[in-house]
Amino acid sequence: MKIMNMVGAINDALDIKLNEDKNVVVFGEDVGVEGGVFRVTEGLQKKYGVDRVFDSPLAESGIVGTAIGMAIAGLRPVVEMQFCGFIYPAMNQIISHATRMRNRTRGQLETPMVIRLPYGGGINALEHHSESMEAMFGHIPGLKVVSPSTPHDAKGMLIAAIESNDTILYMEPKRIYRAIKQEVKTGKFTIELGKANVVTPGNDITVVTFGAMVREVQKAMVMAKEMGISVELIDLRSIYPIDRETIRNSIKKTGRILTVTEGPMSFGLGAEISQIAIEEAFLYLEAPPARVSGYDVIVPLPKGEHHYMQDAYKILYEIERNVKY
Amino acid sequence: MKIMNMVGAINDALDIKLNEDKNVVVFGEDVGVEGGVFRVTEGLQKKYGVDRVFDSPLAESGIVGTAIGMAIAGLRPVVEMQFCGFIYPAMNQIISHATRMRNRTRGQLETPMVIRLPYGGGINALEHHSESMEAMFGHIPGLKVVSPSTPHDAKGMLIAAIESNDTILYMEPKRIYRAIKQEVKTGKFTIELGKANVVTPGNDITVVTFGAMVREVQKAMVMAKEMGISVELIDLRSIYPIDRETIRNSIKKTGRILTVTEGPMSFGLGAEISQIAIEEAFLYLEAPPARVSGYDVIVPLPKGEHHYMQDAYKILYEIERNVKY
Amino acid sequence: MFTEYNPINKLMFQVMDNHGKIINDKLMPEVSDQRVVKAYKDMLFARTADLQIVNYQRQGRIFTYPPNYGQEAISGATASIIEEKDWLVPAFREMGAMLSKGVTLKELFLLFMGYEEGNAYKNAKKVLPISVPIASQLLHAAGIGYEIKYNKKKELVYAFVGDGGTSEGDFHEAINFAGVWKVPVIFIIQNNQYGISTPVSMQTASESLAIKALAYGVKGIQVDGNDYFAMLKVLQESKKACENGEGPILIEAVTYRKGAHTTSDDPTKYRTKEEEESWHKKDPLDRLNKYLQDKGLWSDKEEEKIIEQFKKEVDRQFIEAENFPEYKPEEIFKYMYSETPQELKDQEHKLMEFYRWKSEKIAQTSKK
Amino acid sequence: MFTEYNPINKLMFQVMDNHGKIINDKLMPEVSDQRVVKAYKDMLFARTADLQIVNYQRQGRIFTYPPNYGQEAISGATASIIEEKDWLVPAFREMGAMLSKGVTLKELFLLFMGYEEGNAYKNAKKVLPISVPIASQLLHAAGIGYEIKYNKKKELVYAFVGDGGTSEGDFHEAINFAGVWKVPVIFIIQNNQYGISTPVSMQTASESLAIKALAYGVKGIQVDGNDYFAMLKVLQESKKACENGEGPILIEAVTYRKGAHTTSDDPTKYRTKEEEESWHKKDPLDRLNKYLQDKGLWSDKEEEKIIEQFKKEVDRQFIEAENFPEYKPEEIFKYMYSETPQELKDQEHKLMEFYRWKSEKIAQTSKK
Ligand SMILES: Cc1ncc(C[n+]2csc(CCOP(=O)(O)OP(=O)(O)O)c2C)c(N)n1
Ligand SMILES: Cc1ncc(C[n+]2csc(CCOP(=O)(O)OP(=O)(O)O)c2C)c(N)n1
Ligand SMILES: [Mg+2]
Ligand SMILES: [Mg+2]
Repeated sequence: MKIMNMVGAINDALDIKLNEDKNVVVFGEDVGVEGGVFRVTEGLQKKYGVDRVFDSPLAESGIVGTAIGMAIAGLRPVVEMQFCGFIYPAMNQIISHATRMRNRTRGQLETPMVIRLPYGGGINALEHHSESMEAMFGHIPGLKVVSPSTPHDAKGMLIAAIESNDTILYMEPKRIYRAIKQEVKTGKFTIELGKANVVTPGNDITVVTFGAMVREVQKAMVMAKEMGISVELIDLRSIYPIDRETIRNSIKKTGRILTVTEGPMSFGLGAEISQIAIEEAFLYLEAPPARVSGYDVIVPLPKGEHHYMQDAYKILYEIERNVKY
Repeated sequence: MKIMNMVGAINDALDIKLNEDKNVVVFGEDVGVEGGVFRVTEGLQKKYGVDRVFDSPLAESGIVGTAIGMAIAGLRPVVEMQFCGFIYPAMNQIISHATRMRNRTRGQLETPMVIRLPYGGGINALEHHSESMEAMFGHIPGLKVVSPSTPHDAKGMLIAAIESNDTILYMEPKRIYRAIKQEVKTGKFTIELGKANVVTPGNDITVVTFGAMVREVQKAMVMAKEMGISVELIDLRSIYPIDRETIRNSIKKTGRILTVTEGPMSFGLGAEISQIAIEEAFLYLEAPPARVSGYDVIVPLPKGEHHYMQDAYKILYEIERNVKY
Repeated sequence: MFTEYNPINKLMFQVMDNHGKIINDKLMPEVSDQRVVKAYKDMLFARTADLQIVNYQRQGRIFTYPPNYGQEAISGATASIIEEKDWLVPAFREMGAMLSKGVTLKELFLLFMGYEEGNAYKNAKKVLPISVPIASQLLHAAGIGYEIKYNKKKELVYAFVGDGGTSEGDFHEAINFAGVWKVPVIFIIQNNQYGISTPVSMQTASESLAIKALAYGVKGIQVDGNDYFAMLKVLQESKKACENGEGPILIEAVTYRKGAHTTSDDPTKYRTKEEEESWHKKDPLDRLNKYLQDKGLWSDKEEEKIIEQFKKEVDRQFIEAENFPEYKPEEIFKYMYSETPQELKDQEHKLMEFYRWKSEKIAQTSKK
Repeated sequence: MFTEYNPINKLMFQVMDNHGKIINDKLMPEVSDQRVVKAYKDMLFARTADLQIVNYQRQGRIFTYPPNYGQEAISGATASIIEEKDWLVPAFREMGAMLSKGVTLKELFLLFMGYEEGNAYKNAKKVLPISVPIASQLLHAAGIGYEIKYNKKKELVYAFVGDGGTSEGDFHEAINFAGVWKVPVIFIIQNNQYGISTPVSMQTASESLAIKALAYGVKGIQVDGNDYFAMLKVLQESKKACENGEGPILIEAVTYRKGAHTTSDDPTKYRTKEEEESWHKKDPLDRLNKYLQDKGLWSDKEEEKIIEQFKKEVDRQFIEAENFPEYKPEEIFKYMYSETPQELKDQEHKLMEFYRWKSEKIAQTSKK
């Protein structure tokens, strides 16, 4: 056990896999000498050399596209997109190739690779640095989309992602990169991708969320408790595929469900979870499945971001409305 | 009035706007000399000259990106993405600029432009030529996403789109480009974007869809009628924003709702419509809002496509299940 | 060669004239007569197949197909040099090169008939499937090149793109990455003068496509792509350069698409008869045929005979493809992930339930 | 000039040496002494502002900020030539050029303090906002160029990108489109040697960035970007060429980012002291200062005095920005569409309801 924050835990996971498997390579913009703009890859180039941990030219399609080639040839690339807002030049490579090569060739070729994507708001950043577009990625067939909410999960999930033979989008809640410290097991362990985590059991309402919003929901839960509301908190961990079973079981118990996300509302994760709720447990529902999310707007610059974000109060507001329904 | 198919109606709309407004320019891959691979822009270059209707280099980011510049400078570009599967190189320009310029500059700059996107399956095409990713686009703040289902709508909606000061993704159901002929008003008329169309009133269940699926639902409705089920068919026309009012009113009448789409299921349009249904009319619902859609897989090549597609039977199956619920 | 033919000198590398005469013996590639005859036959096979497929398409037995007709020397020369250890990263007009790597015609037929199995090359290793999104495959080639260098292997990558493809951002990023990494990738632009209906003059204002090499600090050369010997010589030199760590290389192979873009295209809309005729004179098969006949290595009689054989072989493989088993519903789910997640199992289950319901429904209806 | 300095000749255009001495009088741009003094003052203003902003940032009064420090001559020369009718398409290190178009320092402050109003230039026309997604703005410049040509206007576009930005696909597509369309756009690469921590040698293997012009058949030139006169001369010639329909032009301005990438960056991680010092000798302000002092057009005393004034002015505008009105909730919805759709009105309404509930809630809680 060692006390770590999320940056340290991700670094540790990379370190373990780089050490264990010569096929693992880590590259992207400024991940080498600099150790990444968030220092997530710090020290790895020194330890494993410039062939294995290196800076790429500034071109996201290039990064993902060459990673696909490497993966086809047998490597296990772990690439970084510097910020959530800069992944779009790589969309064609992700949608048209990384997620299709196996299906296209009936299993002859595979693209085992991880795309690390620091995402989300709350860090007083410039435009394009605060987005949370998990729903867009969840809609891409062939992609797995995961996101940890604690240092422990970050480590176990990243190791599992690197060992997976699929293409994994690993979304890192940069807002809590250093905010949470926790004891994390030393050495290698994995957390199964695709399974949600019931963080706190409860009886009155199920709240589904992931990543940085877990902490916000927990703050809201403190206030809800004072009001006598018992919340069951589910950390999805995996945005695609979604763990229906855990959601079903929870609703059957609570009869109510609320999804909390940072991204734009329409066509977001909230709608998908609500749909799953009605598909799996319609007759158990005592109130309409609800969503707290961003609005259908551009994430505002820092001075306006609080209007957009989902803080403890906004979550509590919806919990209260739903429970009173 | 003139009998037209959808290709003719779109061509007519472009013709009218090119004729009326010198700021309108039409460009994209092979839209000039060739008149587009679907012949949608046929004859327009001859009529309006190579400055106004022209072939671009083969580069989708380039097409959308330069259109943004033109629009900022005062033109009204109408660009074509040759097939739905080839829009992804342009995602960065769409998400990062076309949909943001007004908000970014607090209204100082605008990007009035139309991106024409032939979409959807059922045409025995190669990979990447059959996709229907409306949900992905609907999730992009600042974008308007529309799709016609008849020649008449195609014309009126395209003229409205070209006259709008927003960036509009105009999704063309290429499968029915030539399948439906209809009397269409000659001369200029517009159809308000953002409003759904109740194609057929009914009492037992509301079916929401758009584009090429309208016709499939109509086929299912014939069979449903024989079974004594009265379907209210809503053609969304606008995928973003969604016309909540029409949906609300319909559910209040029928108590049941089913969404039919071609795209992948998870994070699709179906979930969003279901969420709207429960937000707007939870207490009126007699069955869980349901969805018929593609699966979370790559659209299969022609020989397997029927397994993926939503034909009249698949729609009827869900109608029956929902009504019997 | 790369110094003399540096694209800034605006020279096109040529070995054989339009009549099959060798212009300069010193430029001839090292290649046995036997190998040349084989290459000619392979090119002839590709052409025979091509023309026949266009017929199948007219008969409605195959969907859209992009013919190679007129561009066979580029694939032919690649086939003459590529080895088992090497990678082939095709665009979609490299039939000859693909066949040489062990892809079968039947597989190509399957693809264009609408089966993904057409991309599952059973006897071919190190061939990527045909790439539909233009130019995107070049980045995969650069990545494979990285793996080769990383593992100090003695492999090469042959990667293809069209003239139209040079306009895409991925073209730029691929050659740039490959240039920075100095990986053994030979990028071959098949400049067939058009991207569908768009002439190369509307793709770029650059003097040539080869000159784009300078933007990436890599060796570049323009070559007559309808001249089998020139093409082979350039590939031989490129291979040597890559083996010396001087890769990547960018080759512009000048050629002409004699047929339509695909079977759904009509080139008379955008090309003149004169232009087409002027290129007929440079036909890669005619030129090599004349060369071989002059040397007594080939005859019209042999040609006639072999074309008949080829036609039968093409037909045989086509019919085999036509008899491919039915496409089962489970196949659309099966290859999405390394292990199918519950979500997809549920969706598959639902589809199967629907099919059961549907056959009952149809049975009921027909009873009435 | 473009023939002599064709990038294949590997020459960098220079007019003034590191000591402010003119190397060759014939190369001097046409510019009055008065204009040069103004340019110097503007560059000094930009530098003063830059250094001061870094301080504000340390005090926590502004968020991440990318300084221009060391690159002022490029913007300075652009400011000297750009006219009201012309367009400016910045990347994000062109403060001087932006101010010259009428953007205010206050607006730039607002942006980096976190208000979109910082992009709503009230007194500046034909300036695009700072572009965050690297290289994407170049396509807008090409599109604006198309509009200018289409409407036969006498305007020009000055578009900027960094050395790192040349690796993006959009760089390629932008210059290629502009080349095919032959539009009046001057693309200026600020080659400040790094993209964050990545040196230009890891961005591309090309001999220079200017040579990339050849890939698009456009005029290209490499210029000492720390030499105000060289930069101005190149821009003057580029302008003439564009006016003659010979655009677009690609300029590589060689310079150095003396400061950090942004206020959250630490360049000592990836740069040596020696390297930094070698570039200090080429500082664009020092060089122009020496030139002006030699000519008796400037003095240390004037400099001291004016810096004091500048500091006050910077402070004044900064404090004005700090007093900008509170960011209201409705502002996040208001500019999304030309007319706000019902969906967004509903969302705004919900936000307002939440705020009402929240203040009640807090009031209740504090009562307890
Ligand atoms: C990204 C992308 N955009 C558009 C298309 C549609 N398309 C298919 S082939 C083609 C032209 C390709 O031209 P070129 O690269 O010269 O290859 P050629 O067909 O001449 O062999 C186009 C535009 C595509 N397949 N991919
Ligand atoms: C598409 C994109 N990818 C990554 C980033 C993050 N980023 C911001 S500045 C920068 C480096 C830019 O380098 P260069 O173009 O040389 O400009 P400079 O900062 O040196 O002025 C990077 C990678 C971004 N803003 N946009
Ligand atoms: Mg071509
Ligand atoms: Mg730089």
